[in-house]
Amino acid sequence: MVSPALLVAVPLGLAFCVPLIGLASRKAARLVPIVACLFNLVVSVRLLSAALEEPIVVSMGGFSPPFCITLYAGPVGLLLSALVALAGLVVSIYAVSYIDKGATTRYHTLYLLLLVGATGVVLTGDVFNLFVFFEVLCISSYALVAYLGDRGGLEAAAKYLVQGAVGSALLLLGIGLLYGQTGTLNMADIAGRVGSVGSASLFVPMALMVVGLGVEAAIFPLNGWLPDAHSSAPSTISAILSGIAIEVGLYAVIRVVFTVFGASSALLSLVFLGVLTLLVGEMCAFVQGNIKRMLAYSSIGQIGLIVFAVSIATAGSVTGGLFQLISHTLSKVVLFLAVGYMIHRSGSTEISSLQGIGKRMPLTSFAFTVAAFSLIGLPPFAGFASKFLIVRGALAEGGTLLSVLVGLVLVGTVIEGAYFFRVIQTIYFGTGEGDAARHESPAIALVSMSVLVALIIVIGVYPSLISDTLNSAASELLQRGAYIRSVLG
Amino acid sequence: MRTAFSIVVLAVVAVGIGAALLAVPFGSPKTQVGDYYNEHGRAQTGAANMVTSVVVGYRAFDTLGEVTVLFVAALGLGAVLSAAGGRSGRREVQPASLVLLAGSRFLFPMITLFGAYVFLHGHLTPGGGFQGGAVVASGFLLLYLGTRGRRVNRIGSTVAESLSGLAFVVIGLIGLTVGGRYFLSNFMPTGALNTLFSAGIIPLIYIAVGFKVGSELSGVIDDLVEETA
Amino acid sequence: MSFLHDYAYYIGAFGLVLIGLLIVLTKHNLIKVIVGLSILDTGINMFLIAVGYIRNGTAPIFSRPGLEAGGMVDPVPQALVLTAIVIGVAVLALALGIAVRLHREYGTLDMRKIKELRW
Amino acid sequence: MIVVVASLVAVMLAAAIAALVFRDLLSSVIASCPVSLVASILFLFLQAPDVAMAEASIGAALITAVFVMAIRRTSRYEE
Repeated sequence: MVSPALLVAVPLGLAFCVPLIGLASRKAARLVPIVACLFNLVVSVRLLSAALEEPIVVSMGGFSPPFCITLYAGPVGLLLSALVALAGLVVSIYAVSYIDKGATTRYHTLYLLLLVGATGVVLTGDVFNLFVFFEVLCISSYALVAYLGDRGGLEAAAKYLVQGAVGSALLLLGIGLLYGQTGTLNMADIAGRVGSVGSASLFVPMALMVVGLGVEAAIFPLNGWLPDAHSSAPSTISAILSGIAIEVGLYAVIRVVFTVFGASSALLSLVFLGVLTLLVGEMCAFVQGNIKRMLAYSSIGQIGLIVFAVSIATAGSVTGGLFQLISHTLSKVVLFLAVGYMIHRSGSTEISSLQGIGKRMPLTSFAFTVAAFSLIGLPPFAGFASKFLIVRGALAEGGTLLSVLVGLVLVGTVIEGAYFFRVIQTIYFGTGEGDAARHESPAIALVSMSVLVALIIVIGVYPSLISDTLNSAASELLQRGAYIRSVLG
Repeated sequence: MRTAFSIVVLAVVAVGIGAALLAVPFGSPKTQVGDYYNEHGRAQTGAANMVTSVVVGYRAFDTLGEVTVLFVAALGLGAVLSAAGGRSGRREVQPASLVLLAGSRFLFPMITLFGAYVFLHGHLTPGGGFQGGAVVASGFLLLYLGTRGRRVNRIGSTVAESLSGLAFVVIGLIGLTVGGRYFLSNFMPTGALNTLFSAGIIPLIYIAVGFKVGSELSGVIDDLVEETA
Repeated sequence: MSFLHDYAYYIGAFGLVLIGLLIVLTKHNLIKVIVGLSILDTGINMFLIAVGYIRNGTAPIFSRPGLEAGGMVDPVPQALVLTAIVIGVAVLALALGIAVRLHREYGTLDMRKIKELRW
Repeated sequence: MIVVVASLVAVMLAAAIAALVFRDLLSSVIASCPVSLVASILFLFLQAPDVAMAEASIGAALITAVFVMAIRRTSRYEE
């Protein structure tokens, strides 16, 4: 069996090669991310079937577990690394035609390193290693937001960098305090020891780590950077930031809260934060005139929904939350990619300027529509199945409070539907330059989007395809004892 | 408004961190992991410097990630500064005063040599790849001061960056295929303690890290040096 | 005096963290904010090293015979700080690059004046 | 010993406060240089020679140089 370490090592090695390849041929350099993502996708899916039986734990350097860095390739980690590779593959195929100016070799290297960082975060079983890969992820996103070098991109990158750097500093401080109290950095080892430390003195490290990671995960009061960064970056990067980066940040928060600290008392406040994030995100999205900002705020709303679902912490709701995470990634990547060429053709980011684009770009508009329907939660798309699971999981838990919160979540979904239908109406029924000649996105971009559109429909019709994986992923998050045992033996 | 908000945030953070610091007593031994490394590090990695044995032995994967962070930042800096409308063409080479020029030419090889010494002896004495690489980069800084505006050969530095990073990954992958079949495992003989040729792959990795950090930081300096044209 | 004896390093680290945060929160000039970030990083590094210290311990290097493993300070925080310093300088360099470009585009580094993106 | 440590900490904090209050960015950066320098001496006291070396070469020397370069390419005073 292949080692999960290859999921990080091979793309990293390829990323170090890209500048060398770029010296020889700039055209060849842009193919490297495709190769790396394809490799990761195949390996993750193959390992995933083995990990459903038993999580794969590998130690780096051959030392015994609490004393070395371990990679924990369980269902959650491999599912997310497969998702990272899939989204990365689609976006890198799209980028072959889309990214054509500037230092393209540097773009492709940074892009690949962003995916390496994301893969490292989801696989690692060590808190400091989490910090290191988190930094790889964050720093490459700062650089890629500023990649175009325009005023908006630079301003967004500066804000993002300052907020992200403070978040990382707090995260490091939290890790230091945690190390001072438990004397170890291995997640499973910490999880085994926190019980004997006392919850009062663990509160500060946990708060610092959640705040530090929450900046990247865009949980409500910490998401000031997101709309700017996601709307000013090149569309490929917006797709990856919305579809991968914040989800990975969210995964890190969930892993820290659920596995490392096992803090069931903190979950209720996270439920409230989730609903608040959802409502704030959807309401801000509703009033946007700029399509990319609208999608960025919609990502905040979706993150709120996932936080809400996962923090209820029952098997059903966590499964629903993870499902929502996957369907959000699939839809949001398609939305940003479709919008990328729409903006390119219409020459403006305003929603009003997209009038009649459905006639000029029917296939791109179709992809946009499917993804938007899935995000709203209409059957028969993936988003319906995931939102249905969340609502069912939350209501099964019972309680007046949760019912009220579910009502608020549904209100958020209605708002979401309203603004997406407005856009779809503009695209298809707007009375713009309806006579303009058909001018579709390049074929390679359409092919990349169609992969995800097909997946959205297939998963929506047959949710049972991934339900086994989701169920065991949910139980990995909920059962700390099993996690500790599988690492420390 | 903003000031009041900042003071409130700061007060909350101060109380929180202060309380947490009191929970971590200063100066008392508290970790089993650290003691284990001090106890077994010599036998398991062959390095006399325990910090090195942790950085390049037990936690070598972190170091790989960290080298990557530096690589990302140097690349990103280059991408940001060279993006459309960025760099304004070639710089003029303007020699500084004769004293500075002669001094920098005289000192540069010595500083580079010292940097190489620091990263070659990382497993024996304080120092290692990062410190050695930083010393080498400060040699380049001096060279820039001596000849203002001169640029390092970027193709050479790109090749050095890429090859040293690749060497690190390849050393790790060799560990995966031979010996214990673990990524980054120490597959070479560890040799006698406190000799230059000991500790297996640790000096090799530190050489790669030294080259990487040196070329990366020199590239950062080169990107930020003022354009005099 | 014994309080100082126990907590001098912690006071230094704590002070640097607070001053760094104060600069980041209250200053508007981007380069000043970056100076604040570097002070914040130094404070956190100081704290991490202080966590690993053992009273009357020796540096964790077997440079001469007769050193006992038991009396050595914890090498792990030192390894972490080495990593953190390099990550800190990486972020700083990128931040300064963005600052240089921002200044060329806007002619100022005052973040209050750089706001094209509000709504 | 404790007097030395306490006074070094005081110097370090004073330098950091100076970096906070100076309106001239160049002075502010030059003031933050001793923060790293004193921190590196304190690291030596804390039996961390490796970190002291890294902090002195990276934190005190390189970062200051990089800051000065960036300030030369932008503006020197806070508005």
